[in-house]
Amino acid sequence: MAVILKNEINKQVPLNGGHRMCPGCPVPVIVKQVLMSTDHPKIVANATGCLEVATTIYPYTSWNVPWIHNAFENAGATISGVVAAYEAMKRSGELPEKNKDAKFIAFGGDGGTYDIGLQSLSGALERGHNFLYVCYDNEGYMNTGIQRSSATPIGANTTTTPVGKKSWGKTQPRKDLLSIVAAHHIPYAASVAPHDYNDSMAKSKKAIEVNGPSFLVYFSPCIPGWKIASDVSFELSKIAVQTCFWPLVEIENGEWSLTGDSKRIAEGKKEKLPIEDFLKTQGRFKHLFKPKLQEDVLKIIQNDIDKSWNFYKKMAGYTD
Amino acid sequence: MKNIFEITWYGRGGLGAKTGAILLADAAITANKFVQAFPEYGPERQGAPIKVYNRISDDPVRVHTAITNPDFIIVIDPSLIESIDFEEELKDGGKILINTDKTPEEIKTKMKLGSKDANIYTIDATGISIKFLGKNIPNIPILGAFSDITKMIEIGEIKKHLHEKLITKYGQDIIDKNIQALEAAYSEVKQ
Amino acid sequence: MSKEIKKGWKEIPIGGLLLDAGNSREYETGTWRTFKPIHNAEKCINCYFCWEFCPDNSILIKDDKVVGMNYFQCKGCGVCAAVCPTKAIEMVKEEK
Amino acid sequence: MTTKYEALTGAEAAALAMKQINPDVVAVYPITPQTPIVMKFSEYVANGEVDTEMVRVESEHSAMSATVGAAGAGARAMTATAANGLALMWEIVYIAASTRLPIVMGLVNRALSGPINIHCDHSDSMGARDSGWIQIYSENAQEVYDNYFMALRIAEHKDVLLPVMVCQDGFITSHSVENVLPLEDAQVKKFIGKKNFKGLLTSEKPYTIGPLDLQDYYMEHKMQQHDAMKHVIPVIEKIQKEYAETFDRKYEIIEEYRTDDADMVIVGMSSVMGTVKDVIDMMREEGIKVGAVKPRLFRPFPAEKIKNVLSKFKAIIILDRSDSFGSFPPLYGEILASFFAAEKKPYIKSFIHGLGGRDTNVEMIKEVISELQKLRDTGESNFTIDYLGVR
Repeated sequence: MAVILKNEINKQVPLNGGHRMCPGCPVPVIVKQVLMSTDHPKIVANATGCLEVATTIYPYTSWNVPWIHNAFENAGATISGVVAAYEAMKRSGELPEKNKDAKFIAFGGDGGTYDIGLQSLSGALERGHNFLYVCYDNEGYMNTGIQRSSATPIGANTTTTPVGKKSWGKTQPRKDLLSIVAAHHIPYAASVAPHDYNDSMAKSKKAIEVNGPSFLVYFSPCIPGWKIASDVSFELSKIAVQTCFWPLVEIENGEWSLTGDSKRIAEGKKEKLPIEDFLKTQGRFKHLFKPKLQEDVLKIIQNDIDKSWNFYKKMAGYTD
Repeated sequence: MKNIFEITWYGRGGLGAKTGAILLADAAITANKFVQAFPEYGPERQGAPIKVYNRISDDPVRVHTAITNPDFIIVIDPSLIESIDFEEELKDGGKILINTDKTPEEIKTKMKLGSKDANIYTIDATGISIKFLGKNIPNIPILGAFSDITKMIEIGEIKKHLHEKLITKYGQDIIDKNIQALEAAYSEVKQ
Repeated sequence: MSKEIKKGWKEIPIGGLLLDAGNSREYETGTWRTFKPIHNAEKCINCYFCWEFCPDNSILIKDDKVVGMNYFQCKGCGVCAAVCPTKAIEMVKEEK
Repeated sequence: MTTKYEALTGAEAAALAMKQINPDVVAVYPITPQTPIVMKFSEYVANGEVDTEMVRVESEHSAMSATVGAAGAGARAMTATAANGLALMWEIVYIAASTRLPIVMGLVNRALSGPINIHCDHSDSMGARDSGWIQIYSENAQEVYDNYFMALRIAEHKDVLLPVMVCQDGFITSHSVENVLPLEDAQVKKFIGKKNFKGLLTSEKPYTIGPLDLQDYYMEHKMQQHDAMKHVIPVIEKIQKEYAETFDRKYEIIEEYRTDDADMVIVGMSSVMGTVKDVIDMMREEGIKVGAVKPRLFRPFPAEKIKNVLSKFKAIIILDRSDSFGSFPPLYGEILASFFAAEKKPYIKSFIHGLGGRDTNVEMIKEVISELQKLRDTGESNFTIDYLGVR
């Protein structure tokens, strides 16, 4: 299903300009892709983080949809309460007609999702509320000044895993949140990269419209956190997929598949690029290349990427 | 507070003392009394010795303390007899009701009574329960015996209460059996 | 930056509630810019990639045609120029 | 009105009140000694006796978070907790108040670890006294029951819109069967009425709830909370009056017991005050002119009222069921502060009692009264703080 942008441009966007996100930050684009993927009325809950902070600095809000922020670690629980309220008010006949068809979407960064908010997310998924949780994964606690999270990739320089005489950055690989979420056996989960808006919006639409909890994890470059130029996020998004750093995965009712370039790579229709092509683009990995090439570390990272790529290929049925 | 009748139940966790105290409180309310029923809580699990308390009065009960000198002690599990300090616990002139097939005379020798002036009663609540209900639920016979001994709550009130409490959940047959057990106990108390 | 008259506690809704959806449209972020995108209508094929990927909702469209940028809010990130397949957007140094 | 007493524990009374309120959403996590509320309410849900959407969350943090989400969406939302559960939801307790959501929460008072202890004291709710919640303390199961309905009306009052904690003593009240006179469902429905607060996430225009509020507006929002608390006491008085007129059950913000001719009083909250009343009756028979004063409301603190009530006496002893290590115990401290500007001040002394469920018995209250007599006659122990019944 291709998205025809001409049909989108005259619709109201969910998030206005005038927010205080960094120039070039892809998160507002992610919000747009998710919320514009379907015409249902939408209610949004937002975990504390860049998106929440920068879009609602009192007395301004960028949001054109009903929106609630509660705290950092509880977007899953907060949206659970909202969904429950709607269910109850639907039954009591109190809910305005226009809200009857509403869909519920929670946004959180990787801090609020992989780490401090994982319990709340898991609880909400297990309880089966009808909502979509979107994690914009910028691979670190960027809102508080670029500290490592469990989503930070191995080798990255962060303020709590700084590169030093005895350190080459974070030494642990990323947590596989998608698999953790998939283990809840929810009807729909997927990983998404925002450069491929056709894939992103198709997945968003499915996720929002499916009956039951659903989940998207979005590749989301951070301009200051990754030490990149403000105009490269979407190009990086493409490279992340092509190096298999960010496989595009879809899990529908327990059936795993690959989509977009990931599918093409798995099927041998497209070349899998070496991880250096991804790492070289970002200041957070600069120490792996300068002052001297750290081949041993690069090897560790490539091995890690291959391991995870092989896992997803296997889950999607390409290998045994 | 002078007019509050205080009861301590001795039983084992999960084996009916708490339910017994609540039933007694329920029945007392049916008889227009003011009540309390509360267990002494600890982390114990099923089988551990526990104490449960009742207060019964004609006036509202306001006091919120543990009961240390009850007017009446109910021992629902006779295996606890030797571990209870009746001399320390019981109010002078107080009464003790024990679930046992023995007579008060027979059981008295095992009890730590010291010089305490106590009236001891026994009832084979377990036997009655098994006979009428087919299982060991000694609470109902204990209530019958309590009614007989204290005359605080008429047996008719207890019957009325049992009927109200059980009718929707269990039906007439179960109620009849419980009432038979209650009546049997009322006439089989040994002193 | 625009000077706003700040309201007192009796004049604002309780609980931090914001009633005016999307009112950040009134907040100027154009002052953040060091580079400025210039749209060239002649090169533009109206693919709307710039619209899709602009994080600040600053691509102006009229009658289904890209007509320029909302410089009141454009932060000058350059994404529009980067994603433009026909190089119809050029980033030039902001002069103020 | 029914005139038939039922034998209910404080927890069952709370659950029954919740059932009759029939809230839209209850999000709750079990913790001793609050569990019987959750279990009983779950039964009501299972039997279709309520229309409530019950969310069985995975922690207290999520309980309060979901309750905030639900109330924000426009639901009548309730929860219940105790001690460590309240501590875990702490952050969101503040958010509920500052977002001005009229949530009613049952709090079964229990000692806050450590060492871990499951029994009653007020360290949990007292820790939350500055969270912006209204706090009502209940002496017995009947008060618990009645307080729920009044709490709902107070929380949802247009001049208030603040969450309310209905506190009862863990085990002592929550697990003790007492006589409770329930109201008919229809009476409750009529008294609580339809909710009159807006559904913020179902509104005509999309609202933003919970924005980032920085140096330029944060104090204005705090001032609003500060001001809302000032409306609470008159609102409670009005609602208590209506409750008395409707159901013939009279409650006061500050309850006085045998104070008419007393020259000294014991001041305390919750279940211990029942015991205190009984002991006062005993002492009265010996001609000792002692009375009792029981604040039912701790937040907002009824300072002016308490000063007016207590300035009649020569000596007062405050019973606190929690400590404020390194400072004045909460109730004592508030009362001291209330008297700062008073011309006439009684002798005053503090006892901390009943921590971790330690039984505050008749003998201890007699000891307090004997201390009270000494205080009245000599003033020697004025401004001292002691533990009652500690070895």
